[in-house]
Amino acid sequence: MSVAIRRSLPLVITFIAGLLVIGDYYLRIPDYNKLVSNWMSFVNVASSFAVIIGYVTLTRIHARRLTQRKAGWYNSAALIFAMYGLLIWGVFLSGGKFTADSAYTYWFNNLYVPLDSTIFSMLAFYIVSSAYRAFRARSAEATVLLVSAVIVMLGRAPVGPAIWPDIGPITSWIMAVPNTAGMRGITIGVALGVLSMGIRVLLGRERGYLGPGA
Amino acid sequence: MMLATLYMSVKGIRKPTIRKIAGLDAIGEAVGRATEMGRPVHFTPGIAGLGTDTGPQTLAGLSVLSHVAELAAKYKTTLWTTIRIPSVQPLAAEIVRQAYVKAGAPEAYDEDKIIFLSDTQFAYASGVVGLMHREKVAANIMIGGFWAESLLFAEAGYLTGAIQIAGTAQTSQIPFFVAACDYCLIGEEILAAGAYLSKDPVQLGAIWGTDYAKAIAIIIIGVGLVLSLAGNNVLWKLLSGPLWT
Amino acid sequence: MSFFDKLEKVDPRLMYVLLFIVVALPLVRPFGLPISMSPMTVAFYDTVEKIKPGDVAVVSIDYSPASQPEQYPQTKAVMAHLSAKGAKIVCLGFWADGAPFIDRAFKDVFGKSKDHPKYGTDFVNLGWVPNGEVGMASIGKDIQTTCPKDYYGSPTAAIPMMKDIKGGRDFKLVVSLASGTPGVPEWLRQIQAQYGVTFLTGVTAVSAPATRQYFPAQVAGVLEGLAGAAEYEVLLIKYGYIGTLAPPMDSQSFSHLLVIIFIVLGNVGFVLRKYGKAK
Amino acid sequence: MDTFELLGTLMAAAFTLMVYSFFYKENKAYRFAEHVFIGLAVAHSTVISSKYVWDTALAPLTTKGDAFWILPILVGLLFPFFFSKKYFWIYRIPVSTVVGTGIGLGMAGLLRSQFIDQIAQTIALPNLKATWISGSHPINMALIAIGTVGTLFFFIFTVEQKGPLLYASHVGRWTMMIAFGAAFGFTVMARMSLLIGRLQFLLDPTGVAWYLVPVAVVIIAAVVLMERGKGAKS
Repeated sequence: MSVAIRRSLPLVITFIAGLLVIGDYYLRIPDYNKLVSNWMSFVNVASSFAVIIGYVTLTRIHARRLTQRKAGWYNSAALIFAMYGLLIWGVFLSGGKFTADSAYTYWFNNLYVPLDSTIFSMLAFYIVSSAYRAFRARSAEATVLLVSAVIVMLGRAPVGPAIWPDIGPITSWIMAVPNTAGMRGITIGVALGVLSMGIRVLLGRERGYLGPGA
Repeated sequence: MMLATLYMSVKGIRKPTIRKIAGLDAIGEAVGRATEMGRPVHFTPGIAGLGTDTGPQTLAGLSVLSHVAELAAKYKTTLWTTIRIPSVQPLAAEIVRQAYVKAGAPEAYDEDKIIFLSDTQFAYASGVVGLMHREKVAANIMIGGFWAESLLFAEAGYLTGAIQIAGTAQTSQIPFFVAACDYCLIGEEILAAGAYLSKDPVQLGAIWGTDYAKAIAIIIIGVGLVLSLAGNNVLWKLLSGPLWT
Repeated sequence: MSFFDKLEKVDPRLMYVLLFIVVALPLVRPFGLPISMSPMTVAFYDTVEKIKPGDVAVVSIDYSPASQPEQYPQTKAVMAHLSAKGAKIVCLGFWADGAPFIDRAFKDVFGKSKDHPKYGTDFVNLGWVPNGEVGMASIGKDIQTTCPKDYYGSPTAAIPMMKDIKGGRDFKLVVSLASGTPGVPEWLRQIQAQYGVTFLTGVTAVSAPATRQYFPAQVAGVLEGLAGAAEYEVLLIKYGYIGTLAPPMDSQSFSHLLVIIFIVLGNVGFVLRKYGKAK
Repeated sequence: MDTFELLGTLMAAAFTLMVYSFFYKENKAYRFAEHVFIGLAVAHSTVISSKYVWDTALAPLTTKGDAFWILPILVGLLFPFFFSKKYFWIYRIPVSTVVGTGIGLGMAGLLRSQFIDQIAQTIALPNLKATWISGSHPINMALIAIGTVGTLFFFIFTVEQKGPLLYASHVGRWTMMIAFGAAFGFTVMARMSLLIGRLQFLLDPTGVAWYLVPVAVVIIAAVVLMERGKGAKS
């Protein structure tokens, strides 16, 4: 295929796909809506294949570490074992039940769930040390941030109202008024920014998502 | 209207200028200090996928990366770039390579310093934390879409004593960047920063266009507030009713 | 090193140990501080109260195991409440690693999942739907094609309660237990705005401030983190729902106090050092 | 609890403690747990994606002969061209399909939910009977509108901020700082909840997980002592 087609084909696909769904969002034409519905099912299935990239990338990195016996190669071995073990179990040995298989659920509940939630919960420790070491009343603005944070922390846990009953309503007011105003301004701004980015992507003015050399 | 401003900017009919963005000027200072200390710089464009509505943040991060890489090449400082989204990796590598070529130091470019760690959020996060500790980074620049890992990064950067410049449009994470980093770009400032650095007419035109849209929002809210306080909700009805059928 | 310098340089490991103790103690020996009520939780409860028997409620699990401590209690409570109101519950999820929680919640709330006699008539588990926002738009348009089989592999079209549920127009209520992207904004765009469905959400506390701006017109009520779940449990007592969150809320209180104390300590050191330098 | 379940709980507890050992310092146990986690995470998303592709496309294709579904499968199978230098452009076909649809849909919805609906909420009629903590109290309505406008002014980039514009953007900055404070407070709350969740599991007196807590303490203490010994020798 010629270079020109190679370059423009993805841009044309993006443009058509984008217009197709934008039109569908605002127009009520049964046949057209049905077509877009099928198109979305099509995209849902196609997008599911994107996981292959992560799989192959990780396999390549860790197989290399393993074969070259780099430092920590046994971790790579564990990673590959976990990755292929769970995959083979879920896809081939679960008898078509996939994630609903009881043995699969066992590994999911006893390995994946504790690991994910424990790694996430480390943030609790970090937030304590960061609050202590980095959270400073450097300026008037930072002080406002600090005071507002302390009020909210007290107001949303049982201990706050136990000390001072009014702190609950004050927290509710902060959430309902300044918080809403600030977040709303940000949201409107971000929405416009994304909208403008979307226009550029659809027009082919922004091609980063297509990879290098697009 | 956005199309019109974009068109005018691209065709060079009017070149919009971007106001000063404080955090950006600090990048030179941060890279410079890392050079003096002989320690590396770490950059991450965040963890947002390109095909999502948070993708623009990653692209803004990549614009900043180009600037950072150029400075690093000029000062001959090691630059580590960590990636969470597999498809961003080749993109970032190309940007860094070009920046090194532009700075006249293509031989200093090292592909292995732009690393894909994992596409799982926390696995990526712990990879970055590990790298920052191991390499003792002296400047940590984070521009892009960040979620819960923001605090981990900021804390790790703090522990290694790095100058930290951060920016994200994820509202729930901005407070940590404000609280823990030396300079923070708030929300959309990162998108403007991308345009400011690249001087790309397309991006500049886009910022210009959104400014007009914001002005319209401001006017509608102003008029609408006066009306609604006077007990008239005609504008509200217009916005929430007949526009959508 | 002066005393004030030291005050700013406490070993983080000491803080970690303190935090561990402060959180663990109330779990072992609860204090039982009374749980207050926030307007968001009340709004959430009132909205679910308006559900009539037979209304279709979609419950979406849009979180990963990481935020399970906050959101799994929300999930259980909202399912119990919906089933007490006689709603037809359609459960699905847009986060790959959250989907297995649906089965677990069915087992915890109803005793059994797919072997339950009411499975398929009162509640159904459609499992994971890919592609985030596009997937949400898809279920709004045609839920049967988007989810041709349920989580356990039975054809969706053969499930009794799914006969009358074709898409967004048939939903009465959507409850998204959300902790990120895709989450609340995506649901608002593709389902709430498109089909005028009442939308409720239980969020991780991190997302609570950014969700607040959608109240009341777009989001009818919010459960904000563990506190929201605990308050909701209190409101559900009249349905005989037995909550488990009183001791964790004690831990929550004391951990907040600890954070505040550390902020104050750090700043005292900071201010005194600054003041000292100025002298 | 049968033996199988018991072992599962002990395994979960062991991995939990391996991760927490990071707080002493980065170590082999933590790295091992982390690698296992990365592997499992990728595997899980692949398994659940396989189920979706099987149910939605492959099953109708093979059992009912529904030929439509061969198309998305073929397009999806173009993703691996990501790894080919020569045929990288083919990888762009599935990417542009997914991105175009995603961005288009997002744009269409953003305009409504995050722009117009947000403005509409700001200028809705106030509720004169609302309490002072409610966002629909008239004074609060006015404050929200002013704060929102100020924040929008802060995000205007193509005009240099001076004069009245500077004041307006200051209003925005201050509003945002209060909002960020609230966000900080809520995030602390969320993170604490996560830790509480893990400790509830670890310290559950009816379970077996807590057996491992003293074991971990002993191991870490032993490591600390050993390293002290090393330090004295050198």
